[in-house]
Amino acid sequence: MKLSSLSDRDLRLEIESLLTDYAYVLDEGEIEKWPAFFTEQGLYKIVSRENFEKKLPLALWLSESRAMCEDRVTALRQASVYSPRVLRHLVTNVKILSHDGERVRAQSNFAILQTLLDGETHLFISGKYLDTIVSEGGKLVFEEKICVYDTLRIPNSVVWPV
Amino acid sequence: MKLSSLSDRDLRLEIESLLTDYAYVLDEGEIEKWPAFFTEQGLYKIVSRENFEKKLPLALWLSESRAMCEDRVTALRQASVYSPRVLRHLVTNVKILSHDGERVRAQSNFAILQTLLDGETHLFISGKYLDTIVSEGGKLVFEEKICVYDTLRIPNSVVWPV
Amino acid sequence: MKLSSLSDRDLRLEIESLLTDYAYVLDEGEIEKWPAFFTEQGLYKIVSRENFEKKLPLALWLSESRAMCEDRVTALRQASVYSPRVLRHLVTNVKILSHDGERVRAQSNFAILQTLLDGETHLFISGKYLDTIVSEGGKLVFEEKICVYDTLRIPNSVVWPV
Amino acid sequence: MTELKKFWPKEGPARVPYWVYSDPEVYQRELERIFAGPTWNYVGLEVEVPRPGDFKRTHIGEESVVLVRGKKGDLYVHLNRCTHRGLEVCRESFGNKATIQCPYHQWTYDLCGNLVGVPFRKGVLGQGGMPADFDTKNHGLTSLKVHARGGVIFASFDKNAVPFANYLGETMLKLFDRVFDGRKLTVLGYSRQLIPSNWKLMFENIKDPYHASLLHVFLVTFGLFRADQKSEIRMDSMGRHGALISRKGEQKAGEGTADMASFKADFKLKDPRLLDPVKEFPDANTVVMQTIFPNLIVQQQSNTLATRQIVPRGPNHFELVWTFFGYENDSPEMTQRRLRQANLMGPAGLVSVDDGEALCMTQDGVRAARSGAAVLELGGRDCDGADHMVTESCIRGFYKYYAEIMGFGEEA
Amino acid sequence: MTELKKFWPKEGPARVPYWVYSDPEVYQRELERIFAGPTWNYVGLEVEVPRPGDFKRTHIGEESVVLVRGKKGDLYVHLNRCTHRGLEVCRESFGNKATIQCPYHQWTYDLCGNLVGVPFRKGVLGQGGMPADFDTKNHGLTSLKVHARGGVIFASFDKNAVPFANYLGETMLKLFDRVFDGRKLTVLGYSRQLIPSNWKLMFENIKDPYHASLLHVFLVTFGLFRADQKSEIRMDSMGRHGALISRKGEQKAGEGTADMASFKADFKLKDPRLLDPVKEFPDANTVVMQTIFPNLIVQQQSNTLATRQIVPRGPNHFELVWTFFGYENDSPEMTQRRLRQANLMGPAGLVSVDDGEALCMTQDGVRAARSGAAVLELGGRDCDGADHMVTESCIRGFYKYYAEIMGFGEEA
Amino acid sequence: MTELKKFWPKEGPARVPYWVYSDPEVYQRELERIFAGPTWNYVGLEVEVPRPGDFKRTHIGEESVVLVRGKKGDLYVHLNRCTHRGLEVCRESFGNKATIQCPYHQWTYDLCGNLVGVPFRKGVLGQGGMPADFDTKNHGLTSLKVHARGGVIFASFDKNAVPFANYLGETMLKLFDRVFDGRKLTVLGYSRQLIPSNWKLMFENIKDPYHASLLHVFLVTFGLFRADQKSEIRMDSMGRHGALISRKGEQKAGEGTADMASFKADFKLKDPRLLDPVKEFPDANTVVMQTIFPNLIVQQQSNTLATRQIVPRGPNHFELVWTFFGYENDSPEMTQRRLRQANLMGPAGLVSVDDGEALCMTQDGVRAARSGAAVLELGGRDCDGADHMVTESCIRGFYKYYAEIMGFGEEA
Ligand code: FES
Ligand code: FES
Ligand code: FES
Ligand SMILES: [Fe+3]
Ligand SMILES: [Fe+3]
Ligand SMILES: [Fe+3]
Repeated sequence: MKLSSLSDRDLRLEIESLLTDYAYVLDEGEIEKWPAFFTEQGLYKIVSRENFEKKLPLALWLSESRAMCEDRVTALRQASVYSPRVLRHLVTNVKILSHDGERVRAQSNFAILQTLLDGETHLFISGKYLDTIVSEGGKLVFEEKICVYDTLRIPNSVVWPV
Repeated sequence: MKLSSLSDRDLRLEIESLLTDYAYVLDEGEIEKWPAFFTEQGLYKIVSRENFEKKLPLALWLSESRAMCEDRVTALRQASVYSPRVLRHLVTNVKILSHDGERVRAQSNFAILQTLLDGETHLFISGKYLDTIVSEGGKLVFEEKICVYDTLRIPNSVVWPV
Repeated sequence: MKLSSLSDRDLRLEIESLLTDYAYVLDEGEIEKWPAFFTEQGLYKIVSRENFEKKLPLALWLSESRAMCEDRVTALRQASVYSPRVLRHLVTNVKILSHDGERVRAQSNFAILQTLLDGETHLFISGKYLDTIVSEGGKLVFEEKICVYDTLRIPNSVVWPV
Repeated sequence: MTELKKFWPKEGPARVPYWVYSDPEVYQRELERIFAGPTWNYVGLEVEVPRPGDFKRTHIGEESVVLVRGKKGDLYVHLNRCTHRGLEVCRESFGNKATIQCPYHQWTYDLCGNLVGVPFRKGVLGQGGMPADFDTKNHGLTSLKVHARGGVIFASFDKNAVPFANYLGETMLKLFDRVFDGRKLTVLGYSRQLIPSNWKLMFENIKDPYHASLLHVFLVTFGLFRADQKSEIRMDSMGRHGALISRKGEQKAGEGTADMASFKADFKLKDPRLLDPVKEFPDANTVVMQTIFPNLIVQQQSNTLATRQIVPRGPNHFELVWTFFGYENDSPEMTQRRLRQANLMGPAGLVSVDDGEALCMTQDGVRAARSGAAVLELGGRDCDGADHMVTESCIRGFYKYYAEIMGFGEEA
Repeated sequence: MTELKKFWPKEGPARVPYWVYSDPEVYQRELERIFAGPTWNYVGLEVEVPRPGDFKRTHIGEESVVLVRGKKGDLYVHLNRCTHRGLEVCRESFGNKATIQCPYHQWTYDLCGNLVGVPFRKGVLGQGGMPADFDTKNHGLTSLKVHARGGVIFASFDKNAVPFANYLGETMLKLFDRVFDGRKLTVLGYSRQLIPSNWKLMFENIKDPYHASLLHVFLVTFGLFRADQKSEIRMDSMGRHGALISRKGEQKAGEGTADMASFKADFKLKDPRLLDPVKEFPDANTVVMQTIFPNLIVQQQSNTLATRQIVPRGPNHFELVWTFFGYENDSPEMTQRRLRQANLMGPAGLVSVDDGEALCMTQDGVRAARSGAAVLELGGRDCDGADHMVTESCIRGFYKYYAEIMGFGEEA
Repeated sequence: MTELKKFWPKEGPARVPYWVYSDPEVYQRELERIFAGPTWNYVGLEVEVPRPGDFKRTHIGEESVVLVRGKKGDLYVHLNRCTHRGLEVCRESFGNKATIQCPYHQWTYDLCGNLVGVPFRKGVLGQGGMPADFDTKNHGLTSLKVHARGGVIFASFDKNAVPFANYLGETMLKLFDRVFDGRKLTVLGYSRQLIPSNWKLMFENIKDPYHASLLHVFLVTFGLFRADQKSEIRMDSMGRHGALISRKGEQKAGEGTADMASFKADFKLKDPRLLDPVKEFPDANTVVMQTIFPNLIVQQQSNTLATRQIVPRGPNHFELVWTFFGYENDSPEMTQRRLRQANLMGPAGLVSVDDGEALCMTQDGVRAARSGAAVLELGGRDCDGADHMVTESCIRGFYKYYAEIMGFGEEA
């Protein structure tokens, strides 16, 4: 797919599909497929709205490369202790912020619902995705994905990627 | 509408419309229109993620035909006692899983918000729709609709279809 | 953009974009841009489902003109006292109800998540948008926007537009 | 009844100890002594239940009750609890019914609350049924004492409650009759909100003219309510009911505005229809906010009229139910004016939003307090009415009565 | 144990004071005297833990417990709490493990609950470790008394609990064995719901034949359970366990249906497969609903079989866990029939939805009550079984026993 | 103050009775005796309020307080409660103000907390106003005792609190000064989470070297903290403060790793930048985790530095506020290193997630317990420091002091 050949509307539809595919692997627990959504040097950050607005650099999680995402996956599978949980992403309000022939900047809203051991479903966190997207090998990937979350008081832990 | 003539993207757009129409009749309380979303032998099931993953056959509700859906509607209107409630479906993340010329398999995420007598709106249940869609008489209908819900501990009762 | 030249599907996509842009200014706190989403004589109302169904005329908020929206903005910026809050709109299930060459009537579902000072994110209110949309100067605007909310017992105050 | 070891500060009503706002045992006593006590509680308007069989579900304290119009047009307020096994019988906000039937076992009550139907009372096929001495007369719905005046309906759990007119007292009655003057009312709509504060803070707020000139930029700026305007504070003899009365002035700086940081001389409305009041009451007053103990506020702010009903929901929350109304003979323009001015009031109101926030901030401020008290000294320490609004006497009056009815002794 | 000053009304079990449904101290005493007392609590089915090492996490009262199949096929129920620092060890609903290991410091227990591993017990590099007198024997998991019958597993916190057969009594045991007759069971699936009412209202509901003929239009209309059908009420000698037994009749009006407003003669199913019961038990009964104190309901409604486990969650909520099952030798058609008939039951069941709502409405009705009591006089005031279903005796029996085990004296 | 009839087990600090984690009355006493008692509570860093008028809103116990930089650079911590009617005055996390003004009636305080403005104090047009004897001096904000050291600010509700240096004691002070050595700090960012456990479990966790070698696969695997490394446990003389000190070893099996099931020899990082520590402190220690009673943890884990502030939210929850920081003269590479290593810590941290889960599981394990106690016997039953980490002495020290300050007698 060539970004330059797409109309704005088609671009939005493609990005919606990308975001759906992205959320799908997280909701389905297929986390091993998650790093492939990034470019090799892709930047992935989960940042609180507070730090984001104050321009403080701290992230809840920072990947500076696809490899760092892969390390996160390995850690989640082999090194972390946590109770079972089920996530459900609602990704809406996708908006193209800007684009040239090379890359698109898009924003979208997310709400993640979480169901823990007790079986109750709660609103876990909400926020916006700020994405920079490029086309690589015919598919769209994130060159940068900043997840800015509203939920300053996080309910316990953010175990899985956002 | 011929499924075989639709591009993937158009298919997604059509299915989004179908899901919107489907949720619309439930949110508006026009439940009499609900059975028409299924083929005559259409299968409709509400299944917990627990049973789904364990491959246990029990459904919260099972319709093996459009007629069974109609029976549910009649029961709701004439035979069931329940307090007034308002539903609000948020259906997002529509993804085509597979399709041939005949039928499409699609998945989407749902969250149902419920407002009871006290006027507070709560997240009621969330989950995913696993749909098999065919075209009948020029419109899309469900040959199979499996609602897999995350919310193992259901807040009281599931009165209306999901 | 000419409404009359758009197919149903394109219309839905355009309205989705409009609703995304609308929610964007509210989520980002760019409330000064909000009145421009209405025609000069545009009608904007936030109405409870209770009043709406009983056909009682009271609105939680009523703008009979773009100017009245602007007055609301001025009041919010200069005259009102309220604690900081962050909103997150989830707008889904966009459905064209009717249209002629001049105007489109569309419905969509909304859920607004709110994060207050304590940093917890709550479902604030949900409901449906009932919009009448026209094209003015090449862009879509609301001739009428009725926000019918389900949440009869509002959690404290509705400070920002819905 | 638990024994409450709570004592009022020795400064009397010039202090309000913070525990009144969040102590759960104090709250339980309020439900018992105030809402279920010898008080008259607002339940609705006659026009909400115009025809026989019409009903409205509402709350007094935390108890669910049903207001019903009887066959002959008479009014009843029943406890919304089946006498069989306690089910909340009525589960709709409004409706019309010939009888009141509980869904669980279909015990049926007539509109007056008498038990008139008990399925299988005589048994089935000669077996079972109620005992011979079961007397339906002993199992009717609990009915409250009811009083209607000027189209407004009140109820009391206490059969010995003093007559409503005496309860209000002459001064308050006159102000009440000013709005509810016999003209038929029209409901324009409802708003309902859950405010995260103790219910008494709502009463304080409406009895508090001090804040209006300072908190509400909108009121101050447009001269709708301001400390330098002609105004009065009135109370009944016990201090429990009160009224703030004021006359609109111009949007200009006056003496006193020096203290009013809220005054924004350059704020002009782009659509002036929002503020287009017309005089409609015989007197010159443009605002009369009346508080009727323990659960009603009657609001006349220019041409926007509303009852605000207070439903406590635990010590830290209350529900506020706004019923906006007009008069049956209002012209369409007048109705539209009322609806427009309603933009100032309610959960999204340009003015009321400030109050909702102030109440929330107050509760947040006092909730964790292990000691301390609010200070009410503006205008002195008395509990008398005044011909100005630079006083907190109306709040002091409220707490003087409150401490009495709650039976709080004074600190040693 | 707090001192509870609660007294039962002098009318005895013909009254249930409303405070039993929402008082937090009463609830605490229930957890102590009932769920952790000399009772047998349902924990699961043998078929849920078929192989050694299989476990299931569940709850008795509010305590988390783990049902485990030992190496030799024996059954254990352990308190799900690490004896080191209290962590809830097992955090999965089902699984298989060779040992039970706590993640925090990896104390390890064998399937019988013995502490078999304590990391660093001997120290590291000669430093630290557990004291010489630390004896792992004193730190095993707390294990409950266990009894299995007919493939159903019960546990008791009380080592002195009477044998299960005595606990049930002859009559109840026979009914229990009717369904759990030794055939191997198959789990068809689970449903879980949180019902916003006190847990005892669930028991009342199942012990209450009165409502079935009135509330459940579906049951009445299709003759599945109706007051004019042949039926029985049975109890154990103490009144704590009970059973409602009934035989399906025709969908036609009978004597008694006059009282049954719920009967809808013209309601026909478009897809009749939903109601296609076949006889499968030796006797002619088509419905047997058995309640086993304090946390189990055994449901046989036509061909839909389920255990319903009650987990209290505070005074105002309980969790209801439905385990639908069949028999291993069921034909595919029979399985499908059970699954179809399950449409009547569970959180979305055509019949059960009514009950969930009735329970919620009852809790809403009684929660704010400061006094009063439910009235249980149908069929008299005794606590005996009956050969009809026009009686509330089974509920009275329950509360007679309840007042005893809770130690409530009688009102003066 | 309610009378608490709670007694500590006779085994002393080798046992922690489960009621300390969930009893609401115990919790109330903690708020009174600990957080509002003679303790020094962390409120922030000097660099968070660098200029006059800068403020930060935070909490001590459940009380909202404001840290303010005065005109002359001095520091204040005020109770965030208007002395008029109790409103929580400051509603932003950070900001800058010339004065502190309450929105409700605009009482105004200077930065030192003095009441300097009371609108309408003299009345309006000669009417109303405050009584002549109203003295603003009596109505300033409640100010706490404040102490800053090394750029870190503490406050105490108790005017008689011992000086901070004495409070910490020599050993702890030295460790504190090691990180806060006078260099100016830079805030890198905040993380905030609500952990569903009692606040004391957080302290236990950080005083517990036992779990680190077992729970944290990541730490163990990469040799960041492991039982077989050189390490120390240090406490102040009363046991309330503590420190775990350790030196990084290699990622290889050692003696002791036999017990460490968590060691994963084959886990290699694909992007090794995550673990690229450089030595930056004079000593050889690579980890120092210090707990300062009652609400602060100072974290130095390789190059990631943070304060963790504990805010209790009822017995079953606490908020944990992480402030990650560096030094002003850090190179960009060092800053990036700190940010990268922050991936191990915080609500999504590779290591901290384990702790959040362990705390949650512990609370779930003990909440329903009606009796029982945690067992703390690793390393003996004393409360002394040690030159290894195979001991729970640091937790025992904490509970020894806790039982004292809470006034719990011993079980008979
Ligand atoms: S509870 Fe109302 S009829 Fe039985
Ligand atoms: S708490 Fe279980 S091993 Fe320590
Ligand atoms: S409450 Fe702060 S000024 Fe009145
Ligand atoms: Fe006000
Ligand atoms: Fe039933
Ligand atoms: Fe740890």
